[in-house]
Amino acid sequence: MNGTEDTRFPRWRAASLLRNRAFLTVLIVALVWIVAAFAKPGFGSYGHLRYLLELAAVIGLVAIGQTYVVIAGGIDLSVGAIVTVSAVGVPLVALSGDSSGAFAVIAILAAATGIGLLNGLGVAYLRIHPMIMTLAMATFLQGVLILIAGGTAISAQNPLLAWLGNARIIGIPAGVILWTIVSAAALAVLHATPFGARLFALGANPLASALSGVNVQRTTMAVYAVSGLTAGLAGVLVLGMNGQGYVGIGDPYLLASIAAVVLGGTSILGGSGSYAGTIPGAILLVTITALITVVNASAGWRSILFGSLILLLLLLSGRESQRR
Amino acid sequence: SEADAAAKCIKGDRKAPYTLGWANIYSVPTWMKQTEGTIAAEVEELKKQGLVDKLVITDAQGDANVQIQQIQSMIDADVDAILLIAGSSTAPARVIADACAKGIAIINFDSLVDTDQVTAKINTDSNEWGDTAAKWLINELGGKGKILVLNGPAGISVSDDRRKGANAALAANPGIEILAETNTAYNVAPAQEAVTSLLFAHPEIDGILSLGGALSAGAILAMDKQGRPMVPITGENARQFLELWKDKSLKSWATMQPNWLGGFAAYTAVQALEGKDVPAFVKVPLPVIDNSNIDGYLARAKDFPADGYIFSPYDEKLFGELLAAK
Amino acid sequence: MSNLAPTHEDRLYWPVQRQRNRSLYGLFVVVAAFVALYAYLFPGLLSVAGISKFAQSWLPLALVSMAQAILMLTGGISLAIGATVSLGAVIAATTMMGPLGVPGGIAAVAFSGLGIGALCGVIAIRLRLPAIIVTLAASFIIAGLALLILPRPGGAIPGWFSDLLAGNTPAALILLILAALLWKLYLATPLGLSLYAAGENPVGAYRAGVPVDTARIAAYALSGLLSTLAGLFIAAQTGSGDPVIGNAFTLNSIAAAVLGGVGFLGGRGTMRGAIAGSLLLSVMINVMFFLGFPPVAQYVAQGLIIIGAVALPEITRRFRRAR
Amino acid sequence: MTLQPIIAARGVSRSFFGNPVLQDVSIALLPGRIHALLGENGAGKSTLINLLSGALAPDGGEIAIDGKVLRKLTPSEARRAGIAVVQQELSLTSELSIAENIGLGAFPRRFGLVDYATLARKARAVCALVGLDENLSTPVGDLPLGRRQMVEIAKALFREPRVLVLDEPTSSLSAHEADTLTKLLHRLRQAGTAILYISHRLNEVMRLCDYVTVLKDGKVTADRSLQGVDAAGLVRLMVGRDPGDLFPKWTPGKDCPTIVSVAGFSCGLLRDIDLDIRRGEILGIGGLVGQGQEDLLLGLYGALPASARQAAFNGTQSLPASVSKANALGLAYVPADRKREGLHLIHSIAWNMMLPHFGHASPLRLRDRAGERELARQLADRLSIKGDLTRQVQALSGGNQQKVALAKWMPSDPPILLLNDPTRGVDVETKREIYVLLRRFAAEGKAIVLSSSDTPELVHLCDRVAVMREGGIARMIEHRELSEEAIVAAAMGAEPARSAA
Ligand SMILES: Nc1ncnc2c1ncn2[C@@H]1O[C@H](COP(=O)(O)OP(=O)(O)OP(=O)(O)O)[C@@H](O)[C@H]1O
Ligand SMILES: Nc1ncnc2c1ncn2[C@@H]1O[C@H](COP(=O)(O)OP(=O)(O)OP(=O)(O)O)[C@@H](O)[C@H]1O
Ligand SMILES: [Mg+2]
Ligand SMILES: [Mg+2]
Repeated sequence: MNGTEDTRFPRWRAASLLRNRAFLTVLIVALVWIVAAFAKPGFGSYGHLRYLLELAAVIGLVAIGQTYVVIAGGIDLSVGAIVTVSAVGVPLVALSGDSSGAFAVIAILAAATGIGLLNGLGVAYLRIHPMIMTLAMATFLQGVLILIAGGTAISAQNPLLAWLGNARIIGIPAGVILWTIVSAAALAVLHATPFGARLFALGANPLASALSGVNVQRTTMAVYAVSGLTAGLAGVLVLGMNGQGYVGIGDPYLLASIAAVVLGGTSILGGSGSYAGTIPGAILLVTITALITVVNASAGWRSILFGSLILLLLLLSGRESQRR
Repeated sequence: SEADAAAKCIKGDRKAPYTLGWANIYSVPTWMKQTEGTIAAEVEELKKQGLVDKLVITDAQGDANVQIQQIQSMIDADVDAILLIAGSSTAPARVIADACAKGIAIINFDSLVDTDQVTAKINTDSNEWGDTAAKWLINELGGKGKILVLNGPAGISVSDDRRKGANAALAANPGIEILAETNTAYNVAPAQEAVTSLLFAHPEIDGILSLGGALSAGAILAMDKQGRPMVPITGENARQFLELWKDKSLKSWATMQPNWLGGFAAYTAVQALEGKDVPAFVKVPLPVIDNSNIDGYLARAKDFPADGYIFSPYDEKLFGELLAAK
Repeated sequence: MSNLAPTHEDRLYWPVQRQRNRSLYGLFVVVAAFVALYAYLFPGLLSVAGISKFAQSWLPLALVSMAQAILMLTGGISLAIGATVSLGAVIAATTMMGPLGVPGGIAAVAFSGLGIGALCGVIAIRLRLPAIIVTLAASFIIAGLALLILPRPGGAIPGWFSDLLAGNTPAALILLILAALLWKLYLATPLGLSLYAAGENPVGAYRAGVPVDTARIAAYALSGLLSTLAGLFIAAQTGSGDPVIGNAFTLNSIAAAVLGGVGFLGGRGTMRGAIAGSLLLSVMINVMFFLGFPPVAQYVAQGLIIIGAVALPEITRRFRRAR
Repeated sequence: MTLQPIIAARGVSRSFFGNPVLQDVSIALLPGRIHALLGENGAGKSTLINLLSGALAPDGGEIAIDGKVLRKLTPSEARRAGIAVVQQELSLTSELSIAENIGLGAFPRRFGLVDYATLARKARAVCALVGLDENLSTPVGDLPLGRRQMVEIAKALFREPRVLVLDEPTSSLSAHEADTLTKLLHRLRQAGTAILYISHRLNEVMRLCDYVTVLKDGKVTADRSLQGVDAAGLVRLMVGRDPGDLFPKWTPGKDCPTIVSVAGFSCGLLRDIDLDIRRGEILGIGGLVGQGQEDLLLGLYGALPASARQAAFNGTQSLPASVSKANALGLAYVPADRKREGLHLIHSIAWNMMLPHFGHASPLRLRDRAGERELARQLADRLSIKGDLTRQVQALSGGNQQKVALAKWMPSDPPILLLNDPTRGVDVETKREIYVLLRRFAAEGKAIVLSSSDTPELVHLCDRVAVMREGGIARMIEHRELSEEAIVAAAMGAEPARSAA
């Protein structure tokens, strides 16, 4: 009665694609783009879609860490503040000898990772609920921002940032390329390494994970550190794209990152999901935002339309599977 | 004694040196930080004169409810004056009335409250802002053209007032067609995103009526990235915008909400407490930046944060003149 | 143990209540310490007027924390609390001066809250959609509605009504106690107790005959009601309506509930904890003012206090173990 | 017999995602009869009772209550008809008190409110029936597993059922508690209650039941009176062939060096315990439910903070400070509460089997998917876990879940196994396999600590049994003195006069 390969590990079937949230979200993005392109001339132009991807890259980068954290059973409410700290901070750490700006960027990324580590420390060792820990961290960072806001920026622009913000490689914006590379790495780590498996373990059942020898504390620290890092990276990118950072630049990315994660099919309860869904989730969000912008209606109606669209797309992309 | 007290809320029973309270709505944005700078500078000045001994600052973190709570605390602590940037144009009305009844001088500036239970309101005129901006743009376009209108956040009085101010001029010029309007926070990134989408949707745009903050800078960055020709655009004194203006040789016009409104409010509070008569509403004339004086502003740029606002110069003499003007 | 008088034996309610306080003593101590510090810094607190004014600033946050906690107990969450508060305020400020009058206005606010809450609940639960994103979408829709009703701050509340609720009366405190008592009453109904079961173990609860879906949808409706009532109170307190007044309440309500020990996965926590959490958040603002903290220190201290309040039990536990 | 069945299923079938789990099954429950439902893990027993209690709807066939066929049975209808189920997987709410859990879904009311006084009175009465003497206001989350099981039973009795269905009620109960339950069931039988009893402990079934229905692969293979059937006969009915002995032959271990030794060990309930664990032996841990057995295992495993005057672990002179350290020292732990502590229910079978590997492998090395599959396949074959290994573990029957919880430790081949009721809810065939496996491990020189609520298991499998009582070791019984009576006596504190101290 030994199981053959097929009964033990059934062959992949095309039909199962239709139950895959990530794939469904991709379909929906495509659908929205096509419909919008017909409804609003100019919306579907190559340049515009490319621009949307560039915007999605920022959300997408923030959402890498957010996806990790959510899969591991937590949530990170400090990503918006970290994006701001990073975008405002790069010019402040610029050194005179650092002509490329690489040092400043690396220093800021290290700082962002450090902030994430602190989050992880609180969650793992002080057993503070992630929402509380990261919310408190965001508040704390606001204090830091008051200190550094308006600090005279020596040079907001450095070559590395300018390149990130403006360069196109074979027509593809550097930001999108950065996003692609980091996404590939993120996906690989999540699905092809023991570390990734630990995240899924942690989110589904931390107690059983601990009893199975998963070092829950260290994994938690690492997860929040990754979230800090990707938020920091997003801050650097957004700084490049805007030419200048300002206090508050990261604010929109908190809810956007969470929405992208959940729209992409990752369970907010932790333990299941994939960054593969978050990617189209992020694109979907910027697309809807752009769509709402070009609709001529009062602010109230636009807000209602935006909410209704999200709800509608959520209905299409599928339901939370029953748990427990 | 009461007879000496000229200004509203002032009972004349408070003696120098005074304690001033600044009930800020949100101290994180750079504009606020610069404003705080002018208040602190003015308070230093007043301390030297022996008129003020303490400045307490609260930060409501953007929450109008928390601001009410903090104003209540200021009343409880019996400060002598409250400087107020209101988080909502209606919400603090009742708590302010309480403060006023206690003889606390209330100087409301920048974001105003719809109540007259204050010692003085200090502000530029948002309606006039919208009106002047619209007229400049219409004039620039020769009364004909397709434009975008960029507004601040929805549901906020200031952005609503500026937009309303523009109405009359726009209605009088049927040749001006509004292609689309947006509401975004007064920030570069959201404005840039919105304008980019609008540029794709509307291939022909002749002008942009931008009503404040960093919206104009966002719009210009959006056009620049797409390689679109620059169009006439209105704006504010954000350093980034002024630099882009010069850089791209724009046709522009800008005005400002001077940060020294804060310092002025502190000055006014002390004047009122000292028994001087202060007008219930001090209308600060809108400084105008155009090609004639932009270089003067940019020359001082390095004194201001990169994401800050280059405001016109001020001194106590100017404050005195503004208070004297009826 | 069987020789005790039967009347005594049948006492169950209060022992159960005492058990629920167990995990909260740490928080209670922290909150009490802050209230004491506040009273020390501002002795005027210990007067009817002082208490009244403080309760007025605390009540809206307490109500929204209750609104959030109810949902979190069932395993749900709402990101639409803030928008719903705004909508409540806007409806109150636009109806009460009109033909409906104050009673009509209160009814309109209450029904809109119940209705909107129930609708969110039905969508999230019957369609099995993740609550967090359903309520995020709902927050945009509700905020849009508020903007349509009142595009900019305005409207008005009859002066006498404002004075009654938010003048120099302890009305806010009485309302808060009333809300707590009504909650206790609700928890003493079978539907109310089902909240916990529906939150922690919905399948088991369903098999035990608990109306799981009804309990959850009722929780959403109650949550909407509490949110719009908070908006109503704010409208009375401010004498007007503001379509964005409630924005900050979404995150604050979650913070208060989690601070009060309400768990994210459902079935964990108590309402008294959530209320204590909201009290801490609220009293902290005043304490920091009276300590004369500058804004930078306000942010840093706020972060540290929140973390400290939650971490304290864990730290003391480790400390005790280490000895 | 002309009695009318209170509830009967006629020709019901049910499938999940196209897999038939029950096919054309009929069963009738008569008042005053204890009806056994037997079958291997995954045979469909729990599914059948879910149909009888309205928790699931059958795909075909009909269910009749008091002779009346119902179109659709919902849980609340079933409850009103007097059907109460003690679920296999506990369905309690940990934050609510014992009394509130017992009343949940059937609260006595007054003016629309829960009538706490009546609830307390009635809850106390049913608690007395099942021998539960905890304070009624205690949150259920504070109770050990065995106590929670009693609450679950009390909850069913609270509804004063005409039909009582018990799905493996004794799987986490010790002999003493199981005895209480037996007496209770006899009393209910006398009162005319129809009882459906599911258990993998066949001696229990033999002792208790009057009638049996056997399921095999979702079909009824026997439906008959138990008169004249012996245990072997029962097994034959279930597996369709002659059973061997349940327990492998015990052979004394040669030369057993101590691998773990603690002195003055304290942890949780435990106070000052001395214990040696030897290679090549199975050390049983017995006693009434909740006397510190679990704390002992978890303390040794580094999962609970523990202290000891002296400790030697596989060559190290200290207690493992964390689970990873314990794993590194060669310890592995299989928990009793597989749902909460053992398994990741939403993940696949194969994934669950790999978890300890994920825990200690270097974090960023690429996973070897093919190797993982191969290993999972081998483990599944070894423990006869059938079918698709990409299924979520929560779709497995209880016993098969237990096998997965055990299987995941096998690849790392740990020399010290800490097992907490590893055969809880496992069918006889698998039990036999597990026993053989455990003896083989012992023969290979591993040390096995086996905490069990199944006394025969302790008697026949173990080399020594430590009987725990109130956080201490009441008595260490050597193999030659092992008997069920000795264990129960030690557990109850009735130390025989000729104490082996
Ligand atoms: N009789 C009462 N009089 C005044 N205040 C009360 C009364 N009962 C409760 N409160 C207050 O109301 C708040 C909430 O009540 P309580 O602590 O009983 O919550 P709860 O809803 O019972 O919690 P749980 O969810 O466990 O039932 C607490 O701050 C408590 O101090
Ligand atoms: N919700 C479900 N989804 C998919 N398959 C299920 C589900 N519930 C049960 N099954 C499958 O149905 C079969 C019968 O399961 P059931 O729980 O009835 O077995 P059982 O006889 O109670 O076994 P055990 O003795 O181990 O408790 C199993 O193969 C199981 O995998
Ligand atoms: Mg079963
Ligand atoms: Mg079983």
